[in-house]
Amino acid sequence: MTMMTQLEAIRCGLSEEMRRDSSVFIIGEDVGLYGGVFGLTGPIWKEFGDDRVMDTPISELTIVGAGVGAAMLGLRPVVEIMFMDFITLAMDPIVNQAAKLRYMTGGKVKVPMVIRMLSGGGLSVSAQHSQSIEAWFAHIPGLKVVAPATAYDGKGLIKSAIRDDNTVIFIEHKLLYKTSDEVPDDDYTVPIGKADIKRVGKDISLITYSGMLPKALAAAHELSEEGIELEVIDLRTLRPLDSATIMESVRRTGKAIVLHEAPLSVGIGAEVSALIMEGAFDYLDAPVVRIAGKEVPSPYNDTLEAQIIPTVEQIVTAARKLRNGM
Amino acid sequence: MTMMTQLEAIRCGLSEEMRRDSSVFIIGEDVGLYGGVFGLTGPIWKEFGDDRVMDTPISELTIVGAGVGAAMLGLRPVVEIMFMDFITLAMDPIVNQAAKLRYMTGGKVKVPMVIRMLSGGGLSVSAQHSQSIEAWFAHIPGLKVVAPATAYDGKGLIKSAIRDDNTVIFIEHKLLYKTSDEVPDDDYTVPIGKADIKRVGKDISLITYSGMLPKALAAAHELSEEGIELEVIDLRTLRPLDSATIMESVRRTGKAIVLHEAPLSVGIGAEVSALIMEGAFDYLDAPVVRIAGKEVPSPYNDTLEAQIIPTVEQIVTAARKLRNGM
Amino acid sequence: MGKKSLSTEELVPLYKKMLEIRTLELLIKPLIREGLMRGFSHQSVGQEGVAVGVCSALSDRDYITSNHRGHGHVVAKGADLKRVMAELLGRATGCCGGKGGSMHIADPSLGILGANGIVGAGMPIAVGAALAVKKQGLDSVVACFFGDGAANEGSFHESLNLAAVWRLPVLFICENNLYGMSGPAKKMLPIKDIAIRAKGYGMPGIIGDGNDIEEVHKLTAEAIARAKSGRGPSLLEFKTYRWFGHSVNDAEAYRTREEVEEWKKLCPIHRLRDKLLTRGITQETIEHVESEANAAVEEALEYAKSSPKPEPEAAFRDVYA
Amino acid sequence: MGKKSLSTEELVPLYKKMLEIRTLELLIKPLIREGLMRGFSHQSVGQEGVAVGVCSALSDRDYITSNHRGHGHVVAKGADLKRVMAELLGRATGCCGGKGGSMHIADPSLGILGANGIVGAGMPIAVGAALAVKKQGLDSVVACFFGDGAANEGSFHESLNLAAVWRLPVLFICENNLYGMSGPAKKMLPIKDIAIRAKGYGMPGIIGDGNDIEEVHKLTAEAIARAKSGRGPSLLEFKTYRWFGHSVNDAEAYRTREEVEEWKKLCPIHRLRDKLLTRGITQETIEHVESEANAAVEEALEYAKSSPKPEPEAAFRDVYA
Ligand SMILES: Cc1ncc(C[n+]2csc(CCOP(=O)(O)OP(=O)(O)O)c2C)c(N)n1
Ligand SMILES: Cc1ncc(C[n+]2csc(CCOP(=O)(O)OP(=O)(O)O)c2C)c(N)n1
Ligand SMILES: [Mg+2]
Ligand SMILES: [Mg+2]
Repeated sequence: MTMMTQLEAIRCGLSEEMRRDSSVFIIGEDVGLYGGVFGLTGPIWKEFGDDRVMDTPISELTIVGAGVGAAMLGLRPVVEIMFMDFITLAMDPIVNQAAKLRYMTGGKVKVPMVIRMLSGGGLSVSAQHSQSIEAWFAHIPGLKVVAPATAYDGKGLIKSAIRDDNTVIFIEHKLLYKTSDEVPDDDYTVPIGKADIKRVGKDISLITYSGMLPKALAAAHELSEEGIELEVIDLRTLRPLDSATIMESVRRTGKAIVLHEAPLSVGIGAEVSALIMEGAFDYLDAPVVRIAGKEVPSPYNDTLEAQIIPTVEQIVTAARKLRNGM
Repeated sequence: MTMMTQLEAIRCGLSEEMRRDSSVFIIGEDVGLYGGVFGLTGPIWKEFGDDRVMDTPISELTIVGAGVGAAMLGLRPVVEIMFMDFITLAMDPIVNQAAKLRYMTGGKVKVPMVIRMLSGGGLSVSAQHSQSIEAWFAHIPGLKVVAPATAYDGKGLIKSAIRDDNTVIFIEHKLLYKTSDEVPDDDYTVPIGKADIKRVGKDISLITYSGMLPKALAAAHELSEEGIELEVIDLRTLRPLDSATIMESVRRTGKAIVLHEAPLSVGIGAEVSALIMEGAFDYLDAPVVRIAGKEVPSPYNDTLEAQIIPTVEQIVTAARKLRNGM
Repeated sequence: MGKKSLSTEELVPLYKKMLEIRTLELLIKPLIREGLMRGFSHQSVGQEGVAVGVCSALSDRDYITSNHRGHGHVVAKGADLKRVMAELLGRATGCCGGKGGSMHIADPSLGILGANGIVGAGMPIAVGAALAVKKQGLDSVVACFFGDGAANEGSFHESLNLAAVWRLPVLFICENNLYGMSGPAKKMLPIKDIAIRAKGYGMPGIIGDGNDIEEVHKLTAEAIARAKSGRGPSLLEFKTYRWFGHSVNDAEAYRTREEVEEWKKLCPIHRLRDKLLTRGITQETIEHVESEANAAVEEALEYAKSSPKPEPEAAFRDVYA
Repeated sequence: MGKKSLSTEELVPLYKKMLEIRTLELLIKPLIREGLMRGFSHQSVGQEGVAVGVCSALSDRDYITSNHRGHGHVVAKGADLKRVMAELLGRATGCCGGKGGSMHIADPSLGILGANGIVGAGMPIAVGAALAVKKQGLDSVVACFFGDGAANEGSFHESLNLAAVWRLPVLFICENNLYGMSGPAKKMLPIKDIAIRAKGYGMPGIIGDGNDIEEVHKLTAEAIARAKSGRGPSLLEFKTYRWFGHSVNDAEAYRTREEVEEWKKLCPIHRLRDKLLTRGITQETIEHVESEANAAVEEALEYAKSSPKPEPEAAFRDVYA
């Protein structure tokens, strides 16, 4: 086991897979010599060079589309799209091509591609560099979507994503890059489609993922001191959702909070709430509570930005209310 | 009142607005002389000519982006994107520009643009011409999203959309174009943000929109003969959702079905179900039921396609079960 | 490859291929009318010279990406007529099991990476395939078919640029049939020849008569030689014409009957037929080939009609690998 | 407009404008270090000649769209230094009320349609603005600033094509500073000059020395005259260089110190200063202008620092009109 940051862990997973399988390569803007906006791919480029870590022109549509073509011919591209907001330029190759080619060809092809992108706010980088639009991808049959919240899961999931024969959207969060935890030294994977209970608790199930996990755990810690035990479920995979883990927990606790940074309406939280409605209605003591980002673009000013991202306090308050049956 | 098809009604609304306001113009591929894929804009072009009904090169990104620029300078572009599937190429100008410009500039600009697009299956036009991805837009603060299901609503909503000072995504459904109903001869609008009870009923609230409305009404008719009275709510607007109308109905009936053609996961149905959970939990006799498109791309073969789109039978069965408390 | 012109004997099977495509395309409208085919379908009648000319220069190891008007491309690249026809009829025996239909015919085992319903979408895929070819050191090229209308999509620009900077073995084959759906190239582009755009990517921009299969073959073979020797992509613009409407419902208000008739005189099939006769191929051989082509399509149609429809559960398969 | 070269007297305020931009840009790093500024910010030091040269040829009725490296563009177009600075500091008095920040400065009342965080996104917007200009019969042009990196986005291609076919009054101003974020233009483009691409859109492609403000002004004025007389858009490529890293955190491994030093010798500000002195502007005048520019930025900074932060509720305003 080694203590490392999530950024290091994802890098480590990428490097190991590239060593293991020569068909894996990284393609994206400024991923090579520059090393990626947050330096993630730099050391990988140093090890593997220009052929395996390919700097591209600024052409998101064609970078992803080229990933599709390369994957159809048997390679395993890992496409980096820098900020998730830029994926708006490359939805066609993802949604109309990668997600559908297997189906449209009656199973004749597969598109084993990973698309990495950075989501989330908290760095005052304004409305076009702070979005969390994972809900779009989670809505599309043919895609898988993962969003690890820890270093351990980051490494384990990037490996699974690369080894998966389908297109996997791999969502990283700016603020998680610097968080650290223990990562095994030898090869391991985290299965796609499996949620993880990050803290066991008997009172309330708190279902979250990605950038909100640290806040969920902080809230759980605080609440524990008042005798309220949150069970913190980290979804890790957003498509397919691990409904079994959610249901087992909620049936036990009878209360649930769903938490994410993306705006409320038609977000992942809606799906989780609806699933609980369908799978654990009779066990619920109270309606599932959704806590989510506010329905506004991300503002630049940090005080303003703090208004729109869920806080530990909000979680604590919501949990207290739930517990008190209000 | 005149009986007309939805296609005629939308055309009529567009023409009237163009007569009323010279800043309104249509821009898109093959909208002029060709008249649009289903002939909707042809007669408008005949009346207004090339200057007001503008044929563009095949450049979705820039057609929508140009709409943003024109709207910022005070015009009211109505952009046509033909099949909704193609909007994957123009998500940036919608989501990063149109939806955010007002906010990013602290209220300095507005982007009064309408983007029309055709959704839905049922014509065997396969995976890249049959999608219903309204959920994406309904997730984005700064946008409004409407999806009329009748001729009356089509005309009334296109007028409201054009007069709205925000960017409005206007979703039409291939199979609704030929359906007819009575449309007033004089100027009227249907407000954005207001759902409509298309059939009053006391037993179960069925919440739906767009292409599924006719099936909902057919099911309601069938069920009525067995003594089950469905209340059919047509959302009409998907962002902002008319939560008040939904809640009032569900609190009355205690039972709800949400129905749409788009795939289940993270669809509009999830949001509606979650809203009901939050706003009418104590009134619910049973969990809200979601009926939605299957989690697969649209297949070409019509027998296969029929497998994936919700049927009247499915609705009837679900309603019976709900009523019988199963 | 390498060899740039075809012998008269080699032209005969190409004549047959063009006939097969035309015969198949001529069935589309009746099949739709009879309700045997559904959905959108775009016929390539008049453009057979490009499809067959280009593919005649390709080897089995080479790849193509196609567009919405793809029947000709895939048949020219070797797709089995029976399985293509079965796909058009949505049958289980179709090359996509009835799930793709006209706009999505693919057979990667034959190098056919797929028709595409999204204008321009095949171009980035072709670039990626060429990247894979280069990375794996394969002796292959990728020919990417698209129309004049598609030349205005952002994907065109990004793809040509990326292919050029990485010197990938791609041939960008623009079938300039003068119109998009209805938009005339002369109104939708500010230049006369799309090939001019090649300058912006530092690659050769070559213009050819798309209705002259020998010219198409020769220019394609040259571009292939260039690509295979590592000198990178080319943009080939073949002037051609679609005889029919954009799809089955098209009033064709955007063009005159005279224009259509003028182009019909330039029929790539008749032109090859005349050449073959001039060069000593006998009338009998020609007629034999014609009846063979007819029979092949006829047989394919019979095969398709008698093929089973997919079982309903097939709708739920092949979403994930 | 119309007049294509500037008198020496007219150059003096441009000298001042360039100095204001540079002085403002030099504050960015310290402000970030002090925690007064946040987020991403891209400085345009070294490129002032393009921003000020282009905008000096524009009138109040004209529009610009800008990109992520937009401080220079907006100040050159007349944005109030105080309100720009306040925006950088996220204050309520900022031109976007503190909600936009460095990448989103806009002031439509001054014709500034906005900086943009999405590379290439300003181009379609510029085309649409020009369409509105044409439709409304305004006597305006739209100048659209973008970089060499943006010239590889699909939006570039589609926008130039659309502007060309509709002969819209747009100037596509490419600031070729040799690099994207790190990607060297010579590796990311297969051609030496981006202006070559203009051929593909049948529009003039003009190359100018971006560090020579007189040349920038003159070429821009010519393109404006062309646009206003209905002859359509132009692509202007100005060669220039950014002295600093792409953004504040940039190891600049992709270029040499020597290269940077060479370009610093071509400083657009020093070059204009030398010219002014040669042409008889006194040292005193120059120094006076310099101190005025300094004072203006100083004052703007004071204004910004003493301005109130937005009240928290402002986060929930301005989503919808
Ligand atoms: C992205 C996208 N935009 C629009 C369409 C609708 N459409 C289908 S074919 C076509 C015209 C294509 O013209 P061209 O590329 O010249 O090919 P041709 O039809 O002439 O063979 C259009 C506009 C589409 N399928 N995809
Ligand atoms: C669509 C998109 N892709 C990538 C980025 C990240 N990015 C910001 S600036 C930049 C480089 C732009 O280069 P260029 O256009 O030459 O402008 P310069 O920075 O040199 O002024 C990149 C890649 C972005 N903001 N938007
Ligand atoms: Mg064409
Ligand atoms: Mg640059």
